[in-house]
Amino acid sequence: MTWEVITSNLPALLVAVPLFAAFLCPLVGRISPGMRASWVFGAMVLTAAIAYILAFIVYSQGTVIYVFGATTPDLSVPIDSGGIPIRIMFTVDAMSALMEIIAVTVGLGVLLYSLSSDERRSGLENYYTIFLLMIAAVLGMVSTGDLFNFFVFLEISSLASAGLIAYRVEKGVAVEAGLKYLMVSTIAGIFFLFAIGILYGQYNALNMAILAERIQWTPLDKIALVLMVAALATKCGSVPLHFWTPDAYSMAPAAVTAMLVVASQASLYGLFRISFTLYGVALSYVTIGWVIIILGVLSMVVGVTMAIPQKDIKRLMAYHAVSQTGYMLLGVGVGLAVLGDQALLNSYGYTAMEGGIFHIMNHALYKGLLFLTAGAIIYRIGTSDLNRMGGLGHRMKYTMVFFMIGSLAIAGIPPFNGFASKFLIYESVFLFSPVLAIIAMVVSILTLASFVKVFHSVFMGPPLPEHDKVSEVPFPMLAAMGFLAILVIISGLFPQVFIQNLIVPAVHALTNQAGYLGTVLGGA
Amino acid sequence: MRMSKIVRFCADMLYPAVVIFGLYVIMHGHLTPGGGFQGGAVVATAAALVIVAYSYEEIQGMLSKFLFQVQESGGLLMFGGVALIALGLGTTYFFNFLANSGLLFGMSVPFGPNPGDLNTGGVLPLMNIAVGVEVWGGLAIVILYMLSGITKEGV
Amino acid sequence: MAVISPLSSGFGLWGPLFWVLAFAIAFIIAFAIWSLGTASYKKGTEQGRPYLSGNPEPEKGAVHIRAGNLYWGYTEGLKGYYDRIVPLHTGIMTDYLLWIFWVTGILLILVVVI
Amino acid sequence: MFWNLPYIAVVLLTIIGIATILLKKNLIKMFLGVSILTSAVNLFLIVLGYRDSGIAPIYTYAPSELMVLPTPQALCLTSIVIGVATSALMLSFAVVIYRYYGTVNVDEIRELKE
Repeated sequence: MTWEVITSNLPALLVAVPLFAAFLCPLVGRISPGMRASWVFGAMVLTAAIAYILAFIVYSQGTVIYVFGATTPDLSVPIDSGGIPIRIMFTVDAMSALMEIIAVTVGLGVLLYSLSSDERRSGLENYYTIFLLMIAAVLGMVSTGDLFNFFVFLEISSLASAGLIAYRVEKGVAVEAGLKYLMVSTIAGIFFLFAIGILYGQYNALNMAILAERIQWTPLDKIALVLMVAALATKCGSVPLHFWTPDAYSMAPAAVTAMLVVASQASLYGLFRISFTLYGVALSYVTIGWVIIILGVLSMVVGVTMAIPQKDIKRLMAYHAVSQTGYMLLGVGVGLAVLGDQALLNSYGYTAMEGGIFHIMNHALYKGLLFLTAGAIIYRIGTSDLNRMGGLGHRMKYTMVFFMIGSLAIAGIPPFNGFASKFLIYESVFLFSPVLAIIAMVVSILTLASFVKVFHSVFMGPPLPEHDKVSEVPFPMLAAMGFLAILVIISGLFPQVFIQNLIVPAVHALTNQAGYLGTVLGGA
Repeated sequence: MRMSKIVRFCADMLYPAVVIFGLYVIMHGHLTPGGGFQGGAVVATAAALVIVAYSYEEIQGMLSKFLFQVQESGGLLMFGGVALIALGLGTTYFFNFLANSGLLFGMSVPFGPNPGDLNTGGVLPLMNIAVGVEVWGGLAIVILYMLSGITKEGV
Repeated sequence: MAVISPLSSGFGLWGPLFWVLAFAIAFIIAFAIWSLGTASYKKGTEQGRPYLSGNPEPEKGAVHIRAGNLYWGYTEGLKGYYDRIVPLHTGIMTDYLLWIFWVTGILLILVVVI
Repeated sequence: MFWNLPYIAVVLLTIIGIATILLKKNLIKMFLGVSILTSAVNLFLIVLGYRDSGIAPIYTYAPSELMVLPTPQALCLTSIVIGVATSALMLSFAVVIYRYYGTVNVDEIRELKE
């Protein structure tokens, strides 16, 4: 009996389990550090299991609706409510399921890594409480079907991430980064709340499906869309608004940075959800498509050109995160720009979106791996300044191998997964407009150039005298990096499996607005 | 930083009054525009009152951070636990299984203007109590941590 | 056999397994040619040290090219571009927020007016 | 509502909030600007739910009379709760930054530049 109860209430448990683990963490942590580590990792494994089962159900049976507080989970439109879903709902369709898989997989690797890399630090009860809270917020943000609920989860993830960025004070610089991140996120949140107010004032509804059904392209809706696009573009770090990304990523602990990448991809998912499902064909998709493409191209070019002269290893990787976000924006922007006419969409629109969304998955994996390797180097040497590193390859062999896998994947070198998604983006964007594809390729070359620089200055060269006592990092950190590296290699060698089973349903779930409305409003 | 005797005496007198008023606001959340968060904030001001009146060392004895942390976690667990019980009964998360069921807080609301019966509202009063306890602990901890920031420089 | 089937992008095909296969074959051939060479290298002897026309080898720290001056030519070449982009990242929080309002304004003009 | 005065109040509060955030150099004053902006959004949400001569949406007072919409008030309460958490975190950051940087002037807090 309990198995049906669990499977029928999976979306609620998906957010409830990490929240419960987060609340109990301070109490459990007082018993013993070992107890806390097993408690936190156990909660993460349980959340991962729930997310994988939920994703499997979504991919096999279609969108899952979960209404909080109703008698049965899928009673989205109560009988006496006159056709309006009044309760808060989780609508987990193929795209949300994909983002959940990404968030949970990276979360598993990152938590395993952070359990051993932050062992000697102080104040760990609250650290893991906020960490689990952030994971719960990201999972909630990705699976919710209610606009205001998305705003609440967006704020929780901003607050939790700001707390985590500033966790190790380090002469106040980390707190400065946390403050900048929090200030930018609060302003973005206020913009988003204004947009919710405008939409609620017009259509007297907060559920995404009802709003999508009622939305016409009135001037007020345009203002609401602009506010939402600006807010979410800030949160996902596209160029003109990316200034917080290098500060926040370079000052946060390595494990938190890898999770921050997933959090900003969740707001990227929010941007796509709003432009595809909430507005869909109602918005003038050409202008908004081109806006997202311009944001993407700017992110690619400025991100990589700013990365090359960098002297700090995590700051360099942060700029690469910005430029890789540009690829995703470009891919899905092209898909949005041709959303209207079915012919173009079939010829290259779907492929561009597949490339963009597959790139979200690949980027989360190899960028997480790269940040963990950077964390491993800093864990051993203490400084993140590239000028004071050299010849680490002699002693940190595994970290070097993982770093090579990560940097080859990010630069898009054939056998790895970076190439598979960039290949799709190049081919389809070339059909859309050749200049963009050429820019994308040049940026890939510059990415490779900057990672060769990092590889040379960190690992190659003679073993320096000041680093002679450096040894390999403890096993759990290597296990976490190995876990992500294996996933990077697998998704690189068998891209067709991932595309066919995970990405194509996600793309069709995103573009098929009528399907989304049907499942939610069709209701029980 | 220790206030004069008069202030400390008034603080002692006011402390129970503020706490009772805060609990009143928490308990009547489903009847009046009060509720968990507002009531919890009112009660946390009682903690602030004591902190202002007494010196840092004395407060360490009176208000212990660990107790507030337990209170905070307990409140949150109660909130989630009550929602989880609905799962056990086969309905969805956060289902109001106590409403109109005659059990605790289960009376049905009489129609027409009336002062409102405390024993109605089903799960809502339980949720309000949980949130009130949690906010009380949470805000008290925030004040204590901010206070510890000041005394380090011996202001 | 969806596992091995190549990734089609409507325009071209990408089969990573075939690529790895070709790479392995090329690697084996190259390794075969390489192993035919004479192994006259003896570790730790005079052969191991770099020949700097007789000058003594500088100590380890100085030899390693640090990250700062890698790609010096590239950044020098794009001096015009870098002098404009780098000072944009001022690091002052007010400028970060100013950018948000700038972009919102531009988007408003782009979407609402046009 | 007499020629929608509250919406004018919302616009004014927003302008004041944004001006305070962007023009002020002191961190604490910026946080004040943020809370002014949050209160502007809250006012905007509340005013959306207003219905002419409606009473407060408390059921036991008069279930039959015209009531103001309760949903925006719930949204506004959640926004206030988030505002409390955000300002508590921001003020704690300001305390720590003052201890390490010796200043709360936003122009001097720029360790993390280009």
